Amino acid sequence: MPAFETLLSPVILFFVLGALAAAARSDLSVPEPLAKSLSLYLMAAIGLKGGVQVSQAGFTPQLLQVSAAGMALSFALPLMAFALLRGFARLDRLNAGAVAAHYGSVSIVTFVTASDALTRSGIAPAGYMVAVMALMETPAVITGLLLARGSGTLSRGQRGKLLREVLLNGSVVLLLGSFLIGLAIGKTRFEPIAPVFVTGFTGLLCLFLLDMGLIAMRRLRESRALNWRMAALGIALPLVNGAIGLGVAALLGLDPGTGAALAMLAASASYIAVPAAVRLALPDADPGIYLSMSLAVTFPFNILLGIPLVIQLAPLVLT
Amino acid sequence: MPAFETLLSPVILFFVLGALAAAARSDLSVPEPLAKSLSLYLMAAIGLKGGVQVSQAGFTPQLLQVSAAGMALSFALPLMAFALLRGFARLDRLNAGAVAAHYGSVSIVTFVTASDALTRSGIAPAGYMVAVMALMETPAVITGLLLARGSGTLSRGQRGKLLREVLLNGSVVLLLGSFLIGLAIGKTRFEPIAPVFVTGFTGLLCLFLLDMGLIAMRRLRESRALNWRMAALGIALPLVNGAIGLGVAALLGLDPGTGAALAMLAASASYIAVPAAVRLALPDADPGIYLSMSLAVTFPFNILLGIPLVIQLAPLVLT
Amino acid sequence: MPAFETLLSPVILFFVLGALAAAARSDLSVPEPLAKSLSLYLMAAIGLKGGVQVSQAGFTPQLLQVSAAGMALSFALPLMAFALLRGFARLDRLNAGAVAAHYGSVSIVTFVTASDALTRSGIAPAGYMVAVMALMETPAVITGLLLARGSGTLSRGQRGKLLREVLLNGSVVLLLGSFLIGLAIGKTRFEPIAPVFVTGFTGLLCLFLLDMGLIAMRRLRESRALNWRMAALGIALPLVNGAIGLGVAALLGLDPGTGAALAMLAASASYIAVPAAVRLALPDADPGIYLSMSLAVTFPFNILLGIPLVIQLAPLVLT
Amino acid sequence: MITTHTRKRIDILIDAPLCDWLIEQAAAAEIVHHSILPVESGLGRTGAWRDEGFGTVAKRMFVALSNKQKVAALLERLAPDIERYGLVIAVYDVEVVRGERF
Amino acid sequence: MITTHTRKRIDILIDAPLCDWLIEQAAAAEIVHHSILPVESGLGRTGAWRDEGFGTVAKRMFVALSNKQKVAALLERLAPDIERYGLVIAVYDVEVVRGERF
Amino acid sequence: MITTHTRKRIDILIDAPLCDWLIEQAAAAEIVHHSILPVESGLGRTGAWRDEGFGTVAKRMFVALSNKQKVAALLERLAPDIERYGLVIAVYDVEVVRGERF
Ligand SMILES: Nc1ncnc2c1ncn2[C@@H]1O[C@H](COP(=O)(O)O)[C@@H](O)[C@H]1O
Ligand SMILES: Nc1ncnc2c1ncn2[C@@H]1O[C@H](COP(=O)(O)O)[C@@H](O)[C@H]1O
Ligand SMILES: Nc1ncnc2c1ncn2[C@@H]1O[C@H](COP(=O)(O)O)[C@@H](O)[C@H]1O
Ligand code: NA
Ligand code: NA
Ligand code: NA
Repeated sequence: MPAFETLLSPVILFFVLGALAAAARSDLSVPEPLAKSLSLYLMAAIGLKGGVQVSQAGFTPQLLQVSAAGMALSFALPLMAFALLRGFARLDRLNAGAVAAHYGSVSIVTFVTASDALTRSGIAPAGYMVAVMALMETPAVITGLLLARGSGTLSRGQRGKLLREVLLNGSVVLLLGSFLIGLAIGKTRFEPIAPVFVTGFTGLLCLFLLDMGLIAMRRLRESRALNWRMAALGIALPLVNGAIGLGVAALLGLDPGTGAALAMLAASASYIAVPAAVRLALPDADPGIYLSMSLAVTFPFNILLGIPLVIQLAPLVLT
Repeated sequence: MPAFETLLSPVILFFVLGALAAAARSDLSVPEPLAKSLSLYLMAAIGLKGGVQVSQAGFTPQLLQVSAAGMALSFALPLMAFALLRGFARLDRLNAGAVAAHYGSVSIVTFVTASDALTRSGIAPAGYMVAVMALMETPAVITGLLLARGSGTLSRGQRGKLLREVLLNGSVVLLLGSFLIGLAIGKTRFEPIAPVFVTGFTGLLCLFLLDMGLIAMRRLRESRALNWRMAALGIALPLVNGAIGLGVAALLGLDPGTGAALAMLAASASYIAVPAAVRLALPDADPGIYLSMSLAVTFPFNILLGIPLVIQLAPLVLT
Repeated sequence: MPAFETLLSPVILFFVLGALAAAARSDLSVPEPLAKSLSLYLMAAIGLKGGVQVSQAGFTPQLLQVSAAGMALSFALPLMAFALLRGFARLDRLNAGAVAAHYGSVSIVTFVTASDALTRSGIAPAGYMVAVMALMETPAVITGLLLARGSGTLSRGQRGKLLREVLLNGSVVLLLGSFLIGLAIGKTRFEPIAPVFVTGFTGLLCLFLLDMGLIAMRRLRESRALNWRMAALGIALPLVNGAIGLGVAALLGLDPGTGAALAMLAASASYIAVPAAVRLALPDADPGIYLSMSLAVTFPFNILLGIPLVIQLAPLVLT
Repeated sequence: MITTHTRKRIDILIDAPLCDWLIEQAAAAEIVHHSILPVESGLGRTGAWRDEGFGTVAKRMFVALSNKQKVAALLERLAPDIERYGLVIAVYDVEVVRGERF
Repeated sequence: MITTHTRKRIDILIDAPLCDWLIEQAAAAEIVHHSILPVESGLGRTGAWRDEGFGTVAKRMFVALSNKQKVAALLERLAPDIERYGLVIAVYDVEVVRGERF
Repeated sequence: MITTHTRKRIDILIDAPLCDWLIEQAAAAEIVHHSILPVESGLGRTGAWRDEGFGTVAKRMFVALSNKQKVAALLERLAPDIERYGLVIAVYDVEVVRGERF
């Protein structure tokens, strides 16, 4: 029962503990600088590990293929999301575009938790998936913006800022930078820092997910803007996007672990980098909608059900 | 010379370093978010370890007995403390009740330091003592309040808030939650997170006690409200309460380690959870009194003398 | 190629990543409390390690000699720096004195990075060098002040404050305190805390240097006060001071590792403790000058070129 | 020119554990909207404090923009507790945009 | 006695991601100098928020001392965006030293 | 109605390392009670700064409620150092409760 196994992992249980504490209105809380520090740590750690793995496995044409596919997904996934958000959830153009940008992008924590679970299930994803994730983070913002406002409505200054956001966003830089460092140093020189970045990883992830449980549930409790149609899409979109991701993985002939990771990237929605970019570029869109959908609905769904599901399905679909 | 041994442990020496630095008015200081993060970490770590231990040792009737005894102590210890505070320290009813609440409750850091020292002395306490500690944290607040104000003076809203404080206080939730997680995952699934929560424990405790030394000594330096009678009680109360705790442990037939831990819980006084609750429920009580007594007198006394003392006595009393 | 080796270490690469991110104006940033926490951690860790080493190697007359030489360097190095800053960089008396104080003092991070690199190159410095560093931190402030304002211009109150700064500065207290703790506990009692203070060291240093790269490059970008003459001195001074340090090491007959560490202490410039002291004691001096020179020029120079250089030279000069 | 309206700003220094209580009192006086600012340290009649995480009762600064009537109502409500809770209150006139909000 | 001058202080509560935009707007209105204060939590028409690192759009408080004309110019510039950006603005008279600076 | 009194509030932006000095100056002018607020970043004539722990001289905001005379006395005391310490000072009228305290 690998799915059940996943739910009994301490990482998930700390997420549940946080969510229950917030639901019961406990005053438990994680200091904001700790939350930010842990997220920097997680990004550096997975970047490094991915780079070291690629330094051993070598560059393969597959790496380029998957990177291209990932970026294409990030650009394209907002399109269908937009249609569903307009048609089913009845959002206006502006908010639909804003939400779509989040679902085209990725959630780093979802990816990290999925990698951890996949590795424990014996199907570790390829190291280069970290780089793919970094590449998938921001293209969706462009599609989302064009959907929300139509092309040509961006001033030159705004376009510059958007491009900077896409290319130089802190998490993109840290993920790709750590990946390149891992690539450059290789396994031997990684050893002295492995205790912090490998041995400590799962334990620190527990603390981070405790906080994410608190934050996601508080968001859910306070989200006035969320109606059942949006909540339903917050569950449907990861299923649809995840299925598309799995399909692309099958087309590319990926192994189960790597394919499952791509599926989870497609299924996940950003709630850190994209909200900040969208708040700036689409100030009239309602953060209450896009943050609640991605953080309070899709994120817990992926952690609790999406990951076990993909662990079950990937080995069947990808062989 | 186990007592001397205890004082030479790095954990205690960092506490002394912090106290000396503050006494000499050095500008050394620990960022507040680090202090809070370390305290979250310590609670998660001891909760987990306790849970994993119980998952191996199995539930025993003793666990229930000690839990009941612990809660009874938390409810009852404020009574004698109140009498001494009124009679000897000449505090008014209000402040005596407020201080009594602190001495009925527990200090998590004292417990953690004691567990560490007991374990190194070869008499590790039972894992379930973490749960007992969580249960002992808040009942004392109720007794303290009733003593300070008489029953019937609480409005319904206040009673609700108090109950929430008692049951859903952040540290109670985190301690019990981590304990249950440890219980659920057991030893095998604990392994991947053990490097953070076990291997790193004593080292991080050093940093935390450095900060506690700074804070306790600064409190002592700045406490205008403290007179010699209160200071004397700050030393007498842990001795009396610790003796009572040891007596209860003997009645229950506990082993030396577990009994010593119960004694230290009885001897210790809260300076994190209870002050916040009391500030809200007894706004007219003087924080200068209850914080100074528990943090600046009793806490250092327990760390420096109480723990070595109980390590000496417990094996003699409990066999 | 040990020099090239040094540049490929993850520690240095994270520094470069930070610098590049800041140069490209990425919004990557490290929370301020994490930066301060890491610096506390690094000081406690190297203090402990040094103390434990001395507890094994025993006290030697050399320890006292090198301590005296270090303090003498800290007092004396500002003199030549002052002359160069006045003559070549054309700074007024006040700013020249302020900058000189920084170059007589030391950079803890530079020392830590150098120790790490020296140890990996097989020439670990003696443990007591941590104590020497702590002793070198503050004397330079006195010389710098006298140079800037002439003697006799300090009021009694100011002299008291200065002395307190010199003796009780937080980093001096933590370094010497941890050193003494390490000395007291020795190798066996150090074991339980070694996972945090030794095993985790290099990995956490990576995160800290990522932040230092960001901060140094941001400082460089925003430093309006810096002209090419000051920048040139920011490179010349570490070379000159480092050479003097190496000379003193040769006179004292130090081994290559210990001598290299003394040279790096002489070559490095303070950018944490001294700026705060100088801002208070010389309010009319321009922080834009002294912070930019020490942090944005000398620090990166030492990390990227100074350390590899001394690793090459020390074994040739000291045998 | 953009029109502004004269409203009141009320800043209240309060112990962190009492913050929720104050927010309730303000809401009861119809001052629902507010912001809370961190405070680092201070010195008062009860001595010095510094927000170090423990060992002290830390403070926050409650800030609200509202109209005269509501601020007066809040002060009325707080009056019996100002002394015992050690509240430090400052009220002053400010010009606001979108005056109908406040 | 030290001479003081009457100037304006303008405090603007703004979403953290919009801070750079506001700084640009202020600079365009010749209010180049400013300070940014942290804000911990708040409650407005769009609900409650708390700066927990993620999950919310955190706020900052932009504070500038300047003269009447420049503050008016800034308000003029901000006018079209005040509603959509949810800016909470307070302007008030203060006495400053070194009046020529502001 | 609760009675309020008009007092002065003085806000001083100051380099963190100079905070203790300012507190002493204020105490010498009989303004003993005060609060210190954190400041995150800023831009002035000497350039931009951001409190990142190192690499910059961070700022704090000293806030005190007091009466006219004491505030004037403090300004008098600070006068010779305002320029060199780069103090940014704002003084304004506020209504306070418990006026006898200030
Ligand atoms: N006049 C004042 N101006 C600014 N802050 C004050 C003033 N009086 C008190 N405070 C703040 O309120 C806290 C508690 O004051 P007290 O209740 O007098 O001890 C102090 O530590 C300061 O942070
Ligand atoms: N009247 C007010 N006084 C103080 N802060 C306010 C006020 N109105 C709104 N805010 C702050 O601005 C944030 C956003 O407000 P809103 O756009 O109305 O949701 C709130 O969460 C508060 O932090
Ligand atoms: N007019 C102003 N309004 C608000 N803050 C200011 C103003 N001028 C200066 N500051 C603050 O004071 C700091 C130092 O100013 P300066 O000494 O001019 O570089 C700036 O970085 C700002 O944080
Ligand atoms: Na996605
Ligand atoms: Na107790
Ligand atoms: Na030096």
